[in-house]
Amino acid sequence: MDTVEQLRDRLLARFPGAGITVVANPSPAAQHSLLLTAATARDLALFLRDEPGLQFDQCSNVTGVDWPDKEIVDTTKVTLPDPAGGPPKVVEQKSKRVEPGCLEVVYHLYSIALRHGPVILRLRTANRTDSVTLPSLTPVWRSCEFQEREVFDLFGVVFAGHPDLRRILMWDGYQDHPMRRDYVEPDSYEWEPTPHGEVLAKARQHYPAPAAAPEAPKP
Amino acid sequence: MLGTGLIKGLAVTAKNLVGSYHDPARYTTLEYPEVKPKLPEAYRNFPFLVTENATDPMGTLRCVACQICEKECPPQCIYIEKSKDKKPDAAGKPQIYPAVFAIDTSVCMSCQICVEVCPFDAIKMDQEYEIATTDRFGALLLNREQLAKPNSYYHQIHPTEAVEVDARLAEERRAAEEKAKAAAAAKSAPKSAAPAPKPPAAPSAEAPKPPPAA
Amino acid sequence: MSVSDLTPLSAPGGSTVRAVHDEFHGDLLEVSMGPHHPSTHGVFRMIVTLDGETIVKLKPVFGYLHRNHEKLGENTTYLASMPYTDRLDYLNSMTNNWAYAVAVEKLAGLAVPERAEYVRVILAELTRLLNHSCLAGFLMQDCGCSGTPLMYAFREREKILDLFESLSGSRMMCNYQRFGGCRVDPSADWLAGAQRLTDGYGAFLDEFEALLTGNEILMARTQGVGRLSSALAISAGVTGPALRATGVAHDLRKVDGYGVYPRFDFRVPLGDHGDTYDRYMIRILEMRESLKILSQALAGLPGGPIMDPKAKLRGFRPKAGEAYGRIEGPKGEIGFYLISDGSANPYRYRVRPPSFINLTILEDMCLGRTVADAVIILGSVDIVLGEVDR
Amino acid sequence: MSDAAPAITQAERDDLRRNGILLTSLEELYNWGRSHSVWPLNFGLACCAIEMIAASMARYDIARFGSEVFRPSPRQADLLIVSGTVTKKMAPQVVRLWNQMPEPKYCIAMGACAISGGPFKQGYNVLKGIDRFIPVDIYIPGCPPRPEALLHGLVQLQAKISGQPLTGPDAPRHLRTDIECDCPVPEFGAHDLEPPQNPAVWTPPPAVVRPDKA
Amino acid sequence: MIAVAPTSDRFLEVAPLQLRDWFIGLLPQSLRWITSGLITVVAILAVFGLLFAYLTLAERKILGRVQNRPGPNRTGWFGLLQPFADGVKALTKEDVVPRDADQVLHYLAPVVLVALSLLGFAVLPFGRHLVPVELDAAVLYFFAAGAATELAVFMAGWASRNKYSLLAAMRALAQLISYELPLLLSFVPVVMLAGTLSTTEIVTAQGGWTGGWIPHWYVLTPWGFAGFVIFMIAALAESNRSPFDLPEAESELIAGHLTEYSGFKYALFFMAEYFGMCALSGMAVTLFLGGWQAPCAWLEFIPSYAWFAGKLLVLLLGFMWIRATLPRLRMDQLTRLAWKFLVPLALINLGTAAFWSLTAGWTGPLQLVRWAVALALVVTPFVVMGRRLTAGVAPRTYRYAAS
Repeated sequence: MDTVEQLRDRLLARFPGAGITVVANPSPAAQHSLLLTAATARDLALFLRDEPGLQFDQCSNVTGVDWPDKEIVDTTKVTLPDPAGGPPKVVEQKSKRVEPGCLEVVYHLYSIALRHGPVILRLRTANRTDSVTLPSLTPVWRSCEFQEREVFDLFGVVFAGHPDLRRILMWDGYQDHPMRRDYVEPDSYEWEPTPHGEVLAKARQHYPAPAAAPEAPKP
Repeated sequence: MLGTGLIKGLAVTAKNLVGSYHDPARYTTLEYPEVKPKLPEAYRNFPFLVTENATDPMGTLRCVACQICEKECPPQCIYIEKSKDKKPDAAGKPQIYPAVFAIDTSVCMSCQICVEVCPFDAIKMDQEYEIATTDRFGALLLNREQLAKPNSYYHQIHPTEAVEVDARLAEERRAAEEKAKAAAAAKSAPKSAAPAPKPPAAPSAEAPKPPPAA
Repeated sequence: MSVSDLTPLSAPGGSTVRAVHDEFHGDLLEVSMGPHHPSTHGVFRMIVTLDGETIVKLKPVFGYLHRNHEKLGENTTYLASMPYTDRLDYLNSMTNNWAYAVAVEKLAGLAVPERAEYVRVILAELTRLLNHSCLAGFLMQDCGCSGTPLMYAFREREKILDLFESLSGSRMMCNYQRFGGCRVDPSADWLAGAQRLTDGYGAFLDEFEALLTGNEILMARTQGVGRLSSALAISAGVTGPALRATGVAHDLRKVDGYGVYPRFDFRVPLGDHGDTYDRYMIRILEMRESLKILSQALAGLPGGPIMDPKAKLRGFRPKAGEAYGRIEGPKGEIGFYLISDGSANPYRYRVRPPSFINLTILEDMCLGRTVADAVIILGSVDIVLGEVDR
Repeated sequence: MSDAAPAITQAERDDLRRNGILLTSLEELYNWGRSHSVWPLNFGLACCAIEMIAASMARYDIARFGSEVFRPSPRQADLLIVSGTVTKKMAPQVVRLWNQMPEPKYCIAMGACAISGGPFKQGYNVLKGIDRFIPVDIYIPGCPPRPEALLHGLVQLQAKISGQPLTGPDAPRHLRTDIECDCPVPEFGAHDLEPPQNPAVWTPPPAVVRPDKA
Repeated sequence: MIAVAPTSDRFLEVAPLQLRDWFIGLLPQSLRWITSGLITVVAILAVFGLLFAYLTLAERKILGRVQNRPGPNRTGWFGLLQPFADGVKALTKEDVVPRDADQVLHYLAPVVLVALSLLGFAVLPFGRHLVPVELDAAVLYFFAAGAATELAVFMAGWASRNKYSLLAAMRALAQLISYELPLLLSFVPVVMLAGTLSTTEIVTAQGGWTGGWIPHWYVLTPWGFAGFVIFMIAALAESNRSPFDLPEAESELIAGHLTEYSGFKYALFFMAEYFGMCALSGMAVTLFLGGWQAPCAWLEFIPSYAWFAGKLLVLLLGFMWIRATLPRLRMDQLTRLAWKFLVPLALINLGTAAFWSLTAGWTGPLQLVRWAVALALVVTPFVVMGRRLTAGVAPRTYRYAAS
C-alpha cells in the first residue's frame, strides 16, 4: 500500500486544491493520518472507497477528540539597551495567546477486499462553540451511522447529512457533551468514605466545618 | 425424515436425565452452603493488610502508609492517613504507620493492582466472599482493624505465594541489616535501610499537551 | 437509507407506546421491547413498530448501560484502565485485555516475549470457546428452549472459568494481560488442565450439535431469517462471525496475523446465506478450529519469561503520539484507539466496540420479519451491553 | 433491619408458641412460605447478571432454594436482583420495575456497582447506588460477587424474612401504614436525574468528615 | 344418580366407591344425592390439586435433572414442601390490577379458565367404576368444554391492556383455533371404530388381549398410532406447552397474556395450564391407550385407576421431556404445521381407519396385507407431507476461506 504521503499526492492529483495535510504520528506505532477539510471530505471519502487500487470499504472506527482552547505562554528574549548606557540587558518577555481549540473526528479506514490499512482521516471543526458542523460520512460508510451519533452525543459535533442525528447514549433533553474535557459533572455530592481528588474537594466544600459533626449532607 | 432431528435432541436430554443419577459429569452441582467451593490459590476477593504478629495486629502492620496503593487504585476506594509519629515495626525499626486505612468494599473491584504496586508486600488479596450484609454503610467500609490479618492467614490462603514473599522479605531484611552494619562500621551513623518508595506519578494533574498530531 | 423519519422520542422512559397511523394498514402497533425484556441480553431497547406481528420499523435505543468507560479511561493511568476493559465485554475479559495491551504496546513500542504471545493465544481461544458456547446457549434460549442448551453451555463455561480463575484469580474479571506480557506464568498443572479441557471439548460440541443443529424446529426458525448481504455487512463495519457468515473471508487472525497466529494451522469457516443459522453454525465451526489452535499452542508453548523485563508497571508514560490496535475478538474486531500526550493518563481513550457496530444493520435484518424473528436475530448478532454502551 | 431489637423476643415467641397462639403460627407459615419461594425478576443489568445467570446454572443451582423461577414479568416476581451498574438513564426504569412488583417484595443489590456505583462511580452517567431510589434488603459486595456469594445473599434474605414479625416497628414494609411503598420515579433533567435521590428511602449516614487528608 | 359400588370386583378396585357409599349411608336420604356429587367434586379437586402441586415440583426437578442439577430440594424433605411454599406465597401476594385494565374481565379470566379446564375431568373414566358423570356424548362434551378455554385466554390478554398481552391474545386465539381441528379430527377414527361417543364404552372397546400379552389398545394399530401422535401434538398446542408455548413466549412477549397477572390469579393460570394438560392427557389415555385397562392379562390384579394414573403420568412426563428439549416454533410455522400437515394427515387417517374398520374380518395372510396397507397409508403421507413442510430447510455444509 502507499505511504500516507503517496496517498496524499494521489488524492491531490485527483482533487487539486483539496487541502490535505499529513499529520505525523511520532509514536512507535507510526500510524500517520490525513487531515481533510470539511468541504471536500465526502468526495475524498468516496474516492478512497471506490478507487480500485484503494478500496477502503470498511470504516472501522469513528471517534471524536476534544482539543480545548489553550493558553500558550510564549517567551521571547528581547535585548533591551540599557538606558544608563551599560551593556544591553536580555529580558524575557512573556506574551499570552489563546490557541483556539477544536473538535476533531477521526476515521480509521481499512480495506477488506485488498487487506490493507489503516488510513486515518481527521476532520476538525473551526471551534468548539458555534461552528461545530462537519460533513457526515454515513452515506459513504454505513458503519459511521451510530458512531457519528455517539460523537454528536458526547462531543457535540454536528454532522451535516446524517440521516438520523439524535443523542444515542444519553437521554434526549440532556444538554451537556460529557466527553469534552471541560465538562463539569452536576454537583450531587454524597457521603463517600474514601474521598480523593475532586471528591475530596467537594467533601471539603460540602462540610466546611472540619468538626466531625454527624449531619446530613446537603441534598 | 421429519422428526429425526427432534428425536436426536430428545435422546440427548434423556441421556442427561438418566446420566444425572450415575454420571458425575452430568451432575455438576455443588450444594453450596454445605459444600464450599474449592478456591484456587490465585483466587482474589478484596484486599487485606498483612500483619506479622497475630497477637498485636496494629503494632506489626507491614504497611508504612506510603499511599502508593491509594494513588494507583483504579476506583479510588482506598483511603489512608499517615500517622504523625513513628512506631517500631516488626523488625523494631521506627516507621510511619497508617493512622487511618479504610477500604470501601462497596466500591472495590478486586483488581489486585494495589497488591501489585505495593513495594512492602503489605497488602494482599483475601479470599473471603460470604460477606452479604444488610448494613450498607456500617459493614462495607473496612477499617484498619478489620483489614489487618496475620501472615499465618496469608500462608493459609496463598501458600506458595506467601512462602515466596517471606523468603524475599527475609532476604531484603538480611541485606538491609548487612548494609546497615557495613554502614555503621564505615560511618558509625545509623541510616535508613528500607527501600524508600518513589513518589508515584500524580494522575492527570497536568493540562493536556498540544495535540500530538498537530 | 432506512433510518429516516423518527422524531426524537419525547418521553424516553417507560414503554412509550403510541399508535402510528398508516394510510393503508390503519393503525400500527408500536411496542417498546426493553430495556427490561428477557431477550435483549441486558438493557438494550428496541422500539418496534408492528403491522400485525410484522416489523415495519425498528429503532434501537442505547445507553442504558453507558457507564462512561472512555471518560474513566482518560482520568486514570494506562494500567488502571486494564481492569476496566474486563468489564467492557464481560464474557471475554481476556481478549479485551489483549486488545488493550496490543494498543498500548503499539503506542509505546513494547516487545512481548514469545511465551506470553503463546499464552495470550491460548487464553484468547479459550475465551472464544466460552463466548461462542454461551452465545449459542443464549440464542437457543431466545428460540424458546427451556434453558437446557444454555445450561450445557454454562456447564462447559464453568470449566473454562475454573482455568481462568486458577490462573488470574478471578472468574470473569481476569485483569491478566500487562503491557509487555502477562501477569502470571501458567504452571504445568494449569497447562495440563487446559489440555484436558481441549481434549474434552469436542465431545461437548458433538452433544450440543446432536441436541440442536439438526433440529427441524431450529432450522425452520433460523434458516433464511435475518439475511445480511456481504456488501451491506462490509459497509456497515460488521466484523467477526456475523461478517464471515455472509461469506467474506475476513478474520484478523489471518489478515493482520497479530501475535503468533501465523504459526498455527487453522481454517476460517464461511457462510453462504448470511442468515441466523449461518451465524450460529459459523460459531460452532469456529470453536472446532479454536480447539485445533489450542492444541497446537499448548504443544508448542516455548519457555522463557512471560513479561518483557523492560516493561514498567508504575510510572508508565508513553511518548506523545497515537495508536490504534485491534484484534479479532470473539464478537469481531475489538480495537483501542489511544492518544498520548506524554502524561500518565491517556489523552484520548477510545474503544472500538464490535457488538455496537454490528448492531448498525439490526433494523435492515429485521424489517419484514416478525417479533419472534427479531429476538433471535438480535441473539445471533451476539451483543454484550457492557461493550455496546460502554 | 434485622439487627434492631425484635418486637417480640425469642423467649416470648416460644411462650406464645407453647400456648398455641394463632398469630404466631400464621406468622411462621407466612414467613416460611414467602422465604422459601422467592422468585427473582429475570432482569440483568451488567456483568453481575452473568454471574446471576451462572448462579441459576447447574454448578450452583439456585433452584435448590426454590428460586430458579426467573419471572420475566415484574408482576410475578418477588425479588429484584439489581445485578450491575445502574446508569442514570436506567434508574427510572429500575424504579418503575420495583413499583410494578407486588408486595411483599425484596431487593438485593448485587455487586459493587449496584451498591455504590462501584468502580464506575466517577462516571457522569452512573448512579451511585440503587438504594438512592429504592429500599435494598441485602447488599452483596464484590465485582462481580461469585455465584456462591449470591446464594449466600439469598440465604441471608431468607433468614431476614423468616425473622420478621408481622406487627410492630420491625414488620415488613408492606404491612406498615407509616411507610409509602411506592417509590417516586425520577425524571430526566437537563444535566442529571431530578431528583438525584429519594430522601424518603435514602438517608446518608452520619458523615465521616476527613478534612485532614494530606 | 348414585352408583352403588359393585361387589363382584376385587376389594382395591371398589374400595374408593365403598368408602363413599359408607359415608353416604350415614346421611339422611335427602342429602345423599347432593353429597355423592360433592364427594366426587372434592375428590377430583383434591387429587388433581395435589397432582398439580407435585407436577410443578416434578417438572422443576426433571428439568433440573435434564440440566445436570438437582432442582428444588431444600424446602421440606427432598423439596416436597416446595409447592406449598409457593402456594402460601402466591396466596398472600399482593394482587395488582392495572389501572387501565378492564377490571371485570381481568378478574374473570383466571376464574373462568380454571372452571372450564376442570369441566373436562367430569367425563374421564379414571377407573373401571370411577366415572364422575356418565354421558353418552362424553367426548363431544369434553372437547366443547376444552375449546371454551380459548375464550378465557383471550379475555386475559385483552383485559390486561398491555401490548404484549394483546399480542399474546391474538396468538393464543389463532393457535387454539388452528389446533382445535386436528385435535378433533384425530379422535374421529376412534369414535368410528368404537362406534360410540361415550368414554366408558371407548375404554371397554379397547379391552382384551391377544394371547394375554398384546392389548387391544387403539395406539397399537397404524391409524391409532397416527391419531395418537396427532392428538398429542395438538394437545401440546392446546395446553400452550413447549414447543407451542407462543402465547406466553418468554423471550418474545415477556409472559404473554399473563404479563399483568400477579399473586393468586397468576397461580390460577398456572393451575389451569396443568389441569388442561392433565385432562388432555387423560383423554389421550382414554381414547388411545386403553384407558384404565392393564397392558397384560396377568397384570389385571393392579387396580384399574392405578393403571390410568400410571399412563397419565407417563404422558405428563413426556410433556416435560419435550419441554426440556425443544425450541419454540414461530407463529406462521405453527399454523402451517396445523393446517398443512396435521389436518390433512388426520383426514387421511380417517380413511385409514375406515379401511381398517372395513377389513376387520380379514384373517390369515390377509391380516398381513391389512397391516401393510394401513401402514403405507400412514407412513406415505407423513413422509411426503413432511418433505413439503420442511422444504428449503436442511442441514448445510460450510466452506472454508482459502487463506
